[in-house]
Amino acid sequence: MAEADRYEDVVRTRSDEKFAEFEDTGKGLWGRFHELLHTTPAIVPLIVLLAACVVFGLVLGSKFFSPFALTLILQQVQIVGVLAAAQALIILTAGIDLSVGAVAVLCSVIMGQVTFRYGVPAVLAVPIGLAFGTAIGAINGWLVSKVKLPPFIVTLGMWQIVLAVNYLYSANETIRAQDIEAQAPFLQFLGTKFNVGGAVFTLGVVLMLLLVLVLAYVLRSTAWGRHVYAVGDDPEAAQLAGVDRHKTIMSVYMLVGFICGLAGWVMIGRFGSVSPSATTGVIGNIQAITAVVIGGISLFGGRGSILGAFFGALIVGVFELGLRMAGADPQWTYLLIGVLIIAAVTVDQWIRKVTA
Amino acid sequence: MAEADRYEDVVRTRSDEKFAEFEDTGKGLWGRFHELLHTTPAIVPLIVLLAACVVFGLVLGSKFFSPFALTLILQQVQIVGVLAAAQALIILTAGIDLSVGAVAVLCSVIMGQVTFRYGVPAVLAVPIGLAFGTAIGAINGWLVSKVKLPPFIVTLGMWQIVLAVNYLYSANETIRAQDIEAQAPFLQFLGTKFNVGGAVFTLGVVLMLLLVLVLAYVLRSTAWGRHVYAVGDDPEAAQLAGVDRHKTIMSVYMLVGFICGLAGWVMIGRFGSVSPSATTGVIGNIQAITAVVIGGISLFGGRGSILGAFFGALIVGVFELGLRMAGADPQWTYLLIGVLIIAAVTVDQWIRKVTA
Amino acid sequence: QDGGSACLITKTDTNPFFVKMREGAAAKAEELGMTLNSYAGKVDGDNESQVAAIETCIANGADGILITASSTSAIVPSVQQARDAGILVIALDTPLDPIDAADMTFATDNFLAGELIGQWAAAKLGDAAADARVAFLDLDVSQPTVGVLRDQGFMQGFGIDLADPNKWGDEDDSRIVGHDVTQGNEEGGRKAMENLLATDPMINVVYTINEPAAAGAYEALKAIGRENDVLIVSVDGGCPGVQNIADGVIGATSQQYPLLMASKGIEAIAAFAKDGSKPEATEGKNFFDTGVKLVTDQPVEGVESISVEEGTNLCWG
Amino acid sequence: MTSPVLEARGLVKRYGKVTALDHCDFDLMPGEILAVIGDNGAGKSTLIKALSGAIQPNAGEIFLEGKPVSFDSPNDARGEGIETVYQTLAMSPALSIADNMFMGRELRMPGFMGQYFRKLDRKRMEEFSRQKLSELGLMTIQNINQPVETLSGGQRQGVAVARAAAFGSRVVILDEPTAALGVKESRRVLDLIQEVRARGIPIILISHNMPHVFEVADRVHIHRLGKRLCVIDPKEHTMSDAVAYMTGAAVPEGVAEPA
Amino acid sequence: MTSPVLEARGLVKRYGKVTALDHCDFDLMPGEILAVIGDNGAGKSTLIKALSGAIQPNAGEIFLEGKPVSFDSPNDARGEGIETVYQTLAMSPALSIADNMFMGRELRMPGFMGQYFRKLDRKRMEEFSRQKLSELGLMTIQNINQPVETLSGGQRQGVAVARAAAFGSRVVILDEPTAALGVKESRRVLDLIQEVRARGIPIILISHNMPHVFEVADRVHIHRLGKRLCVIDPKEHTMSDAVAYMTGAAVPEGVAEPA
Ligand SMILES: Nc1ncnc2c1ncn2[C@@H]1O[C@H](COP(=O)(O)OP(=O)(O)OP(=O)(O)O)[C@@H](O)[C@H]1O
Ligand SMILES: Nc1ncnc2c1ncn2[C@@H]1O[C@H](COP(=O)(O)OP(=O)(O)OP(=O)(O)O)[C@@H](O)[C@H]1O
Ligand SMILES: O[C@@H]1[C@@H](O)[C@H](O)OC[C@H]1O
Ligand SMILES: [Mg+2]
Ligand SMILES: [Mg+2]
Repeated sequence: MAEADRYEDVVRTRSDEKFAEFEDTGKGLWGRFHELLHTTPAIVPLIVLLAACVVFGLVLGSKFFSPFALTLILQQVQIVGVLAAAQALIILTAGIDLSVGAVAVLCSVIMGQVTFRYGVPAVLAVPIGLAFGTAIGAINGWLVSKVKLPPFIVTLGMWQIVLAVNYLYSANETIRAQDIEAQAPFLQFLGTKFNVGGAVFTLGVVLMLLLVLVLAYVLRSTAWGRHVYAVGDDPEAAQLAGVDRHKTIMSVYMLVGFICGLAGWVMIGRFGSVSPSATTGVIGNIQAITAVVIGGISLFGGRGSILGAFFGALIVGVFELGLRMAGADPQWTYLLIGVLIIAAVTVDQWIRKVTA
Repeated sequence: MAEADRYEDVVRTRSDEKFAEFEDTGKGLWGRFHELLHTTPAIVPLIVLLAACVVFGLVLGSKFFSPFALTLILQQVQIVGVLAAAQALIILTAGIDLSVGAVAVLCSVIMGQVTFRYGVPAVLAVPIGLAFGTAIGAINGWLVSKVKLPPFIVTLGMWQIVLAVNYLYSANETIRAQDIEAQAPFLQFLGTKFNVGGAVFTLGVVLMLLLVLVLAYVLRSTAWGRHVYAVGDDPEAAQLAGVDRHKTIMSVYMLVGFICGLAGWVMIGRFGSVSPSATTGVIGNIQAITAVVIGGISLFGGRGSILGAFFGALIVGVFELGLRMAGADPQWTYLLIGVLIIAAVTVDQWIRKVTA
Repeated sequence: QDGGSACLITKTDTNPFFVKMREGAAAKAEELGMTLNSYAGKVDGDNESQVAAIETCIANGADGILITASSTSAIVPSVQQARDAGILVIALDTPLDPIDAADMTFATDNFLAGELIGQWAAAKLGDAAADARVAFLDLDVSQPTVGVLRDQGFMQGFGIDLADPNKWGDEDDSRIVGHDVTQGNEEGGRKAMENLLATDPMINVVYTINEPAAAGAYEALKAIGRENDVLIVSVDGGCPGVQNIADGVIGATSQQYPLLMASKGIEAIAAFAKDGSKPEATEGKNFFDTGVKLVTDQPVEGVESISVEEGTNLCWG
Repeated sequence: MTSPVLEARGLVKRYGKVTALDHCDFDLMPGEILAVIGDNGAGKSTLIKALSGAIQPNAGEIFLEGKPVSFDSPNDARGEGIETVYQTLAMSPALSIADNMFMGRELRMPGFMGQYFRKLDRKRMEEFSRQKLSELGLMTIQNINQPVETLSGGQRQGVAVARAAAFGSRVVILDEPTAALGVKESRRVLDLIQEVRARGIPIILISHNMPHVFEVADRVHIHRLGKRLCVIDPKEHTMSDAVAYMTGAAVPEGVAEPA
Repeated sequence: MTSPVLEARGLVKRYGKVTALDHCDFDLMPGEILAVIGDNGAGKSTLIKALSGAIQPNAGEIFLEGKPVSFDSPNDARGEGIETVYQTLAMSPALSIADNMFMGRELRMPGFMGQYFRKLDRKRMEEFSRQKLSELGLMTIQNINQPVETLSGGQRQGVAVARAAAFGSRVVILDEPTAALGVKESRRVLDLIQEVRARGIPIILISHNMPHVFEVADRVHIHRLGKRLCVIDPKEHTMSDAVAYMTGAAVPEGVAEPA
């Protein structure tokens, strides 16, 4: 033992150091693919999605690969796609929102009733609906952030409240598509169709795509996005590190409420009518969560990308349409979708494992 | 600076040390209450439950405190209570089980069909149903533990699969109570009633109470119980510390499948008939999760007690019956239950805060 | 197969009613050499899944669609889209709003179904109907149309003022103990009955949305020993339901004929695929009425009914 | 005598049965390096958490440059220029090193993209982070975009220390900043501490490493059983004295400021 | 020369782009205290994780008393009597100290209750835990039923070390066991290490504390850039030598065993 040895002095003189460099194995295509996977995790659900398309294409032939069928998928997932984007935001903060579907339905009802019951012009009714959505989001956010209630409970309660309000307020009355078309076509604006080389798109689909891209950018490339991840990852640590947890959570829930409002507007565009008993109110939450989880976002928060959630929604959409087109009977369709959900995520896990 | 100072020697001679003792403030009743809260966290939902009873008692008078009403609550929560116990186990491991309700319904259908379609005696049909439940649990557990899929996805898929199988297998046919009573009364065994001073209990209720007590004991006082908590708390750490994560998770999911089978048996006792379209198949999962979360178990695993989950189920039961007795119409009841769920957890949070 | 292709879209497929409907359609399609694809909503009132199903049928190039609409008006634009694509659309069981949104309707009148059991219950009670205590076991808080039609039909038949006929729960007749929802199964039926009994143990008439709910209600009554002094009425006329009349569980039920609707529908599509001909409505009605009959073993004066034996011969489940 | 930058009187913090701070006083003088030493569980971390807004004490007062303050969150304290490295490091495991370094004070792109699209300037943030880490001698970090959870224990601590030193403007608090660091990296942190002091910023240093404490500290606050036992001048006391006081083997007499 | 208790040849572990172990060799001799030193991020923790089954290396072999072994989980290694304190401590935060100490090897009540109802013997477990902690000088722990998450950093580490020392039967591995410990507590851990060795159990000690390493180690494994650079005899080399080798300031010549 040499206690008086001034061993620390050895490191006093800084030698010219380099960052450690190790032998770089596994380059080439495979290596590049690895790297892509690590920088862009949404690639995994994308692969699953493409694989699903290929399989259904082989089974169903040209019927499935027709522009009609392919754009049909987009139209069929537009509502779930928008809700999944909203849900993804909440889940990234380690929350969960059971009220998304119900809020969307209520917002569509508000847009409709405000126009038809109170005679407000539709161009005003839409922002009013969106404002309502945002306000509900704010209440959820406040209960989660300030009162510190578990998001599951807050949004479970809100789900029931919103659904009940929705039925009570609308008196269960559907506003018919014909009436909307005649008197307030702006409510159906997002249903506007246009053609791109035989494929039919609606503005609702465009809105969904834009929304996903914008959110992907914001989450990746702005400070707010980083804070969302940090808060979801480890709220304590984020707070200690200087993130305003409350502000971040409030903004997420409010934005989500707003997006749900958009989803309500998309619903009017898609169905033409305004119906308080739309199923989205009841199962929209599970559908959105499913898309998010298939898309590789962790329910424990802080990990995953919104593009993944979008691909997740598409995966389910492709399965559903494909099985329906193949003529599977409904219960068999549910059964197979159950199997496929598990299979999709198994493949996802497997890809991640072999490329770890 | 005194580097040669052999300062560490100071501590070489061990002085006679005592555990640090600080001034012990806050004794008395309040202090004792604090301590109770910390050692028995289930006390908080219990307080909420009692408060709810008192409020409804005041509003509804003797009608609510009649033996009929009070035992009715137990009978109405028996299925959710059993499922909540199962769900609590899974959630303690940081999982979630969306398939509990569907598995319960399928098990009841299996018990019924095995008896009526294949002529197996009912005393054998029940164990067969329980075995099926356990097997489904084993599949869930295996997918979670070995394939490392998120429990949410595994059980979401399983939920759909089990529900579909349930409809396909039973061809949606109900086995009527009258037929069961005549030909296989053992299936209805848990519906057996007995009187204790005016209050009517069923064996199903007794089973639920026993189950909760046994699980509470096992979780608290056996090594397996500690492992369940450890795995839910931090699976990495638990594994590093020597817990067999796989064995623990498998055993939990299998036990849960078994308990779901019991819930199926309880259902036959309660409804007399065997019906594949029982609502429990669709919303049993959310009901059970709600009870668990209201009961103070963290969805992130490792924290909370099973007694809490039981009180959570009772809280919802009391609200539902109380509101219906007070004459609220179904839509308003639905809305108010949403409000009350949030309120119950707010009170819970508040009690925890003032007694922290 | 060259007999053309058809789609059957039901409200759900967890209800024996629709299972039978599908069996009827499948048998007929088989007989006529047609391809049949079946679709269903996920829960009662599920319009979205039905829209997606219609879109799929269009993509698949079906000749005709049979649909029991979950939302009679919300589905109309999609139906229009299908008809624009040259597909024959027939509404089964539930007329669309407006009824001519479909090429033809093969239906039961759900309001009438309710009215029959209402009349029966009133007649059965006689003078006691004036101070009856009535419980309503409905389908769901979202009040899907079938549920509203049957509930309001019952009130009409029983002599209760409907207030708004498009919803239940807004009536102020003091004989109404309350409404509760059942999801149309035994589980919901039992709980709803218990809840209403806790409000008023003297209930003596129970309207139920369908027979499983009725069976659940019966269990609740049995638990407190009142199964013999309460009248339960229901709708559907499935075989277990009819058997329950024989067993004294249900007093009377309105029977519908889903197999008939389905097979008629398939025949119509086959004809349309062959030569473009469309089906005709029943004389004097704007739809093809497949009929509703009251089944009971306690017939009453002034309300036409058939016996349990006849009901059993015609039943579908 | 000048007045303290940061001062606390009678802080109390209870956790259920446990009293972590028991009427504790504290003073940090301008421009000094104040070491805080004490047994495990003496309450050092609790003390600095109270000072930096991470916890709210049950009783007692805190003064910043003489004015009473009450921080509701670490953000409040940070707003006043108090930068802290917590013992638990406070990092977001799934985020990258650069993300963590700039958490809450991200750099935006210059010009249009930054102003209107609020785009982060990743390149600048990465360069800055890499530079700060090299200054600490953390040369084994191969990828600045690695998530923090994949760093070794010492690398992680290095990131936290680099962050605090780079951004602290009024007070820098370091809770055992070298615990997981290697010989070289620890040395660099000590240098860094002295550089920060040279910028005129006072530092609170919690450490169990006596030679380091006695090398850099101007004063040593000895914490025992939840309170300040005494403050000693490292030039007038030996390490043995300090250790004896803090472990209770000896009782300080005539110390600079009795508690 | 006797043969090693635990031996590794050519271990490789890659994490995506990062190579944490780069054909690393390792030898632990019977009854010795082997110190492993190296820069932050050199790969020390990865090495011992591979040895204890916590990770599976991409390549290379491990031998226990000459027989090739492959541990799929830490439990496998533990089954062979290899007890490890990981740098991250591996505790269940919400569980109590006693629960954590006995995790995976709980004591059951004697007699009927234990045999048929598998009831835990809490009292015995608590007493044992309390005793082990006092032996380490962790006297500030007021409540043995405190959840581990409420312990101070050092207290937590103390619990982990006490656990490993109490239960290790063939090899005890300690990854920076004194990093968060106070002067007194560190001292006790060093004593404890020597007591364990006296029981004939060899120990792997990772530490950045050179005086401690040179005080207790029989041999010093110097780790650099993912591999073993050399093994030195602390009696024949100074701390300065060791630090120079491990930081790359000097290259070892004629060392005991070149890598
Ligand atoms: N959240 C908490 N709940 C309960 N007790 C706590 C909590 N945090 C700290 N304590 C207790 O407070 C006391 C002081 O802890 P603190 O972390 O301040 O010690 P420390 O001096 O920083 O120790 P170390 O040198 O080991 O880091 C300890 O006994 C600890 O067990
Ligand atoms: N899970 C992981 N994913 C990616 N990289 C990792 C992972 N774990 C460790 N590394 C990297 O491997 C290298 C070696 O890490 P290791 O933890 O073994 O270092 P160490 O020698 O123990 O350092 P310290 O003294 O700081 O604890 C580091 O560069 C680290 O960033
Ligand atoms: O008859 C059917 C009924 O049983 C169900 O509940 O809803 C749809 C109906 O048409
Ligand atoms: Mg500390
Ligand atoms: Mg390490």
